[in-house]
Amino acid sequence: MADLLYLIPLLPLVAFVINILWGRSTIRGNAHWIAIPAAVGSWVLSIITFREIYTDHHAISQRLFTWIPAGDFNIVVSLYADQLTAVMLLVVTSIGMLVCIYSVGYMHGEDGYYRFYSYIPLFIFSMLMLVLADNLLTLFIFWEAVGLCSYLLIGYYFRRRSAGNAAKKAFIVNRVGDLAFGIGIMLTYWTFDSIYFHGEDGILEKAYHFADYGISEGTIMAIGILLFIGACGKSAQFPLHIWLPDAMEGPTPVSALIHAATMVTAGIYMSARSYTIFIGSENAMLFVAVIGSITAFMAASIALTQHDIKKVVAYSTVSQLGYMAFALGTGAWVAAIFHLMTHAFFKGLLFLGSGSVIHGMHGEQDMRKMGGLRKHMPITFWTFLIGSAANAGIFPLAGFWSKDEIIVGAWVSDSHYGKVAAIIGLCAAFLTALYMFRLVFLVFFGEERFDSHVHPHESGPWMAVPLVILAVASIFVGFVGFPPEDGAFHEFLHHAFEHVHGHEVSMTMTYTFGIVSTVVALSGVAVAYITYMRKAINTDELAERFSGIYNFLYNKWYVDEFFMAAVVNPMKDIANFLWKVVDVRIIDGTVNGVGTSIVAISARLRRVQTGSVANYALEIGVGMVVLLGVFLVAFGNLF
Amino acid sequence: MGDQPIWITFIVTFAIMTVLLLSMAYTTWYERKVLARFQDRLGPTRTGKAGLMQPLADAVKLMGKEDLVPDAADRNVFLFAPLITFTTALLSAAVIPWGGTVQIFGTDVNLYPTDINVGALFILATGSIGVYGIILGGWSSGNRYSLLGAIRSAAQVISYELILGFSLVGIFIITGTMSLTDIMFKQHEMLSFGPFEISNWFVLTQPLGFVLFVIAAVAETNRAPFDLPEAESELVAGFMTEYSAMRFALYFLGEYISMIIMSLFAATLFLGGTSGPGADKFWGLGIMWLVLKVMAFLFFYIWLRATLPRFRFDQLMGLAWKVLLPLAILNIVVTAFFRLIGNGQVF
Amino acid sequence: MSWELVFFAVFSAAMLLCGLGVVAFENPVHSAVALVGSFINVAALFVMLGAEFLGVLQIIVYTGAVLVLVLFTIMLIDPTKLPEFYVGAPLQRFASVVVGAILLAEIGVAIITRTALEQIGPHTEAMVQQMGGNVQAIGQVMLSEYALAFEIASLVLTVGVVGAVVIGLPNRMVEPNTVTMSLGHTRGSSDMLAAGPKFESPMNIPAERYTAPVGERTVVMTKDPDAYTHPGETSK
Amino acid sequence: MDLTTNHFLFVSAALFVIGMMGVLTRRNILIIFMCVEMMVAAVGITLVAFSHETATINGQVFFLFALAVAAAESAVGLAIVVALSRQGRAPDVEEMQTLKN
Repeated sequence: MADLLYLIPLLPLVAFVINILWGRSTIRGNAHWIAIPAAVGSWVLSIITFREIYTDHHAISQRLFTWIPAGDFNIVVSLYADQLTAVMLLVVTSIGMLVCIYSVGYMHGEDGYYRFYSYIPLFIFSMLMLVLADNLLTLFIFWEAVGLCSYLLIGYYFRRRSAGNAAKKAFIVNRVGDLAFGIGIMLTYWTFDSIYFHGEDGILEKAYHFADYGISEGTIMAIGILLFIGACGKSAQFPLHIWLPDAMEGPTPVSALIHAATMVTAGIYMSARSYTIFIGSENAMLFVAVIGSITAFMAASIALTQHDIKKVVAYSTVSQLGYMAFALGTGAWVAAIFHLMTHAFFKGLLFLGSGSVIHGMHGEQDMRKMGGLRKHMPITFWTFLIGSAANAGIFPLAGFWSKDEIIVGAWVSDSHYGKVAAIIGLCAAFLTALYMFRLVFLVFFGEERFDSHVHPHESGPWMAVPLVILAVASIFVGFVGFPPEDGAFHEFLHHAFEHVHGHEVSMTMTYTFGIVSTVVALSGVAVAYITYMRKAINTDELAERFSGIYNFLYNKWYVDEFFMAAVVNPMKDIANFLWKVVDVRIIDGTVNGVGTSIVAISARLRRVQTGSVANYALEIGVGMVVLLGVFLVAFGNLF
Repeated sequence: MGDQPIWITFIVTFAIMTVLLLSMAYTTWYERKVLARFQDRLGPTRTGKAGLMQPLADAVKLMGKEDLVPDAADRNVFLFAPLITFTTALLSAAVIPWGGTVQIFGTDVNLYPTDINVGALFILATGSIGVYGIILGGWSSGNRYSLLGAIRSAAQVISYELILGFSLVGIFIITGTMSLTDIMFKQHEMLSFGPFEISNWFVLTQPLGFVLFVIAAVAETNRAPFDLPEAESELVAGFMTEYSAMRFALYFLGEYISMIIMSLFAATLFLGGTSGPGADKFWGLGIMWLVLKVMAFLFFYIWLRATLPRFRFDQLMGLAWKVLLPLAILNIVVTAFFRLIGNGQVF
Repeated sequence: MSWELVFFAVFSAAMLLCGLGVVAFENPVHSAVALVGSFINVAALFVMLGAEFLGVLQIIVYTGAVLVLVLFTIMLIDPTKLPEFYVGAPLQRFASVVVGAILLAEIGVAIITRTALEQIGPHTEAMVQQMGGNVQAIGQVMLSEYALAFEIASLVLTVGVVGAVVIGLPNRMVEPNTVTMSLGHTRGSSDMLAAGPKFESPMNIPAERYTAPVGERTVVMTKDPDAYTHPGETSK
Repeated sequence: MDLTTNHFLFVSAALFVIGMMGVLTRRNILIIFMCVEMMVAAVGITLVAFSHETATINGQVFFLFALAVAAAESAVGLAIVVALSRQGRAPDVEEMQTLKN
């Protein structure tokens, strides 16, 4: 298998090339017949790879070619698959494959169908290369490549102005994180003299024994924070999360694949990949944990007030990413990856489910105009319900196991902040259950609020089958982490985090937290039931009474406005200054001045041109005489 | 081949000159006789036995005539032009070998005036200077017919000189030298095909080159059917119209020397020069073979004149640029290709 | 005094005299003849310098081809249209002479004060003989070291020939594609029709000016002689 | 007195200057043209002389290329003169002043 590792990313790349070259002219509506086999092939190969790593307990690597040879600095593009990568490979290819299949139904008849089915394989290729990268630079390249795919797919409906703006916003906000990430990579190379993760001279080993190499803890902290700011951009952590809700302008399958399951977890993956750097610095860990917990809570609170079905799911994604980040920050590495995996399945399911709802509602996204859809689309309803329960962390679905583990991990961590984080996590868990079931009740129960001409219908098999598969996965995928802290998943991933010394967690504590979080989640569901099914509490009245808080939440904590005022407008002012003063006055003035003076000079010089060939010849002769004279004098022949 | 005292070179040169001038005189006789036979006449018979003294009589007549210079003529150029044709034609003989180094009365004698590295090109060069005699003569006469003849000559000579040069390139490729002596002795080698042995004459390996060379040589010497510069019937003898007496004779002789030189040249390059049965044993036999080949060539010249009508001017140029030149280039390419095969550089 | 020096003196004197002749003769044909003489002597100098291939080539290319073409061209030109001898401005003539004299002096100084190159290249006379002679030596250097330059030179020649053909094409001359007929004139006369040009045209045409394409050309027929010529239409 | 390279160089310089005088003072384009050819030949003598002195063949090869370029140039130049004469214009440099101002 080690020799065929390259096939995993190559298959989607081939599909991309074929579709982008011939999609528009020849393939057109059949583009999925190119993309789906490639995705399935990658998936099969990923499973084989996973099996091999699972049985042999050692990493696979394959050297492809030397990209940049520069003296003793060589960038070798090689693929590296260890346990962590294997998990990511499975997640990426499974969701990618299911999304490819789902989109046949969802995207049917759209303009630029081939475009969709070229960008999706391109994204899968880039994401696979990202997780297979064995050094920071290749990782960075494909980090940018997935960003590009994200940009292309958010702007898929580029004729819509808001889609174009959202694409640009995603790209630009990501640049902020990427800048920090780039600086982090440079600092890494400067500090460790290497950009490779593994091996004796790899950064993981060196960072773990940083004191032996004479590296100060401050440097490690700087690298850690810089890398995590990069992760913030990609994984939508506060305050760089603002692009993700807007990214919902793209087609829903794209949201499921890129903006829920895979690309946004790249930051979490990258941080986990370079975990020894964070282990080396408590402050960096603290930074990660604080950001993560703020994100988790903030996004959950915003999700409460949103009306757009996709926006709610999007904020839910941000919130769950926050969980993963504070799991990283409190040292619960395996739990973070575990949650990453379970989240990929149930959030993919939720997005695809909401896509199915939107599809059935002919593009309607506002929850206030839905209701009672349970009867019209039963498959969607049941799968969506499973997804929501998993997201809310209700026993024994996937979300319960991983979320519970994160909270326990935070509680028992060495960090002082751990317990605070655990409590914030519990609060967020309550909110999660609340907004998830608010969504379910508003959409699937109650009276039918949609317009009379809308006739909701169940989606076809292309869309239903992936939903069912994902629902089944959302139920069962959590059991790989059973029993908590000691399951097969932990056993497996333990090899990837060999420098982590976990805490012994007593069974009592595990059960206590299991019960507590279940209670919290169920109470969230109960509140939602009372509010939205029984109508015991009038939400509008509530919003009016606490209008300050409501507006604060409804306007997404005013983060966008803050950025507008603090960053965008000053930038515009500076640009205006550069344009109107520097460019127009100084630069144009200089250029025009040069032009004018040349015109003036040449008006006089023009008289030299007599037009007589004889004169020109004489001038050449004079020039020759002068030159020869100069040479004679200069070389000392004459005088 | 080797160095020899300068006086031997002088003697050899003198001998060759004498032979050339005499043979030139008798070529006129030869032509008149052969042409007469073609036309079912007898030719000169009165002067001496079978008219053998006719050339001398002609010479006396021409020398005795008045040397006319037209008023409209550019006098200096007019007087000077015939000399160019005559001398350059003679100059070509300097590089043509009549044999190798032989022993005569116990001394080594080179049977060639000189053996320079670029002998073949030298003949082309002298030929290209020779054309000035015609151009200047025609121009300086101050006569329209003459001028037309001169212009025609200029165009014709430029075109056919190219083909003359190109037709030889195949031989240069095969032999790797331009020295006429070397080329000639290359042809003395024998090729064996099983029981048969034949001389390695380049007419066998370069048949196309030979044909091109012959056509171009006829045109170079302004002989029928390429005698447009002097075309009697249309231009009243073209560039020679205003010439009389000895200057006319110089043109006339120059033309015949050119013919002989071209024949010698062709014999040396394509027909093995002095090669022939017994030539390796005795040098006299070699010279005899060479003379025979030249005679055959001269006969061919006269034969052409007797049988072919004159070309029209556009036909002449079209033949040169559209037929002969591509063929010559083809010949070069094919020869080079076979040379590469021979060197084992292709297969 | 060696024989070489004598030959050199003869050749170079002849060469320079002929060169002066080129400049001084009034008749271009005489100049051309002088140039032929000059070039033959240049070739002789080449041979003296051991470059017999270049010597022969100089004669074949310059005297045999280029100057024949020049003579050909001179003969094509109307002798009555030959320009005057000198360029117009006296200042130009004076300056030319001064510049020439200074240049000669400068080159002379440069030659006298120069130091000979000590390095000796690989192509000594013995070496050239071993390679088979001057032609072979040039061939080897030209087709190995200067192969690219050789190809470029052939390209330059091709471009030159194509350019010459294009410039010399008779089509470059103004050849009107439009033929104008006036129906207001009697044929072969510049007088107008006696009785009212406009009404008694031999042909009935629909307008004052009637344009009809005939093959590649355009025929314009006019009733009124005043419309006979129209600026800008003859040379379309 | 032996024959040295300098002799050839002097002769070449003289021929060059003679050619240059012709270019600068004559009015007939054809004459100017011939004078240019003469200057090229003069340069050729210099090249071959140095080639002889330093026992390198490169000078001769250079002149060969110069010859090729001069041949191409003569073809174009003569074509221009022919075109001029077709238009009934004299081959006079003073008349060709399109470049003026």
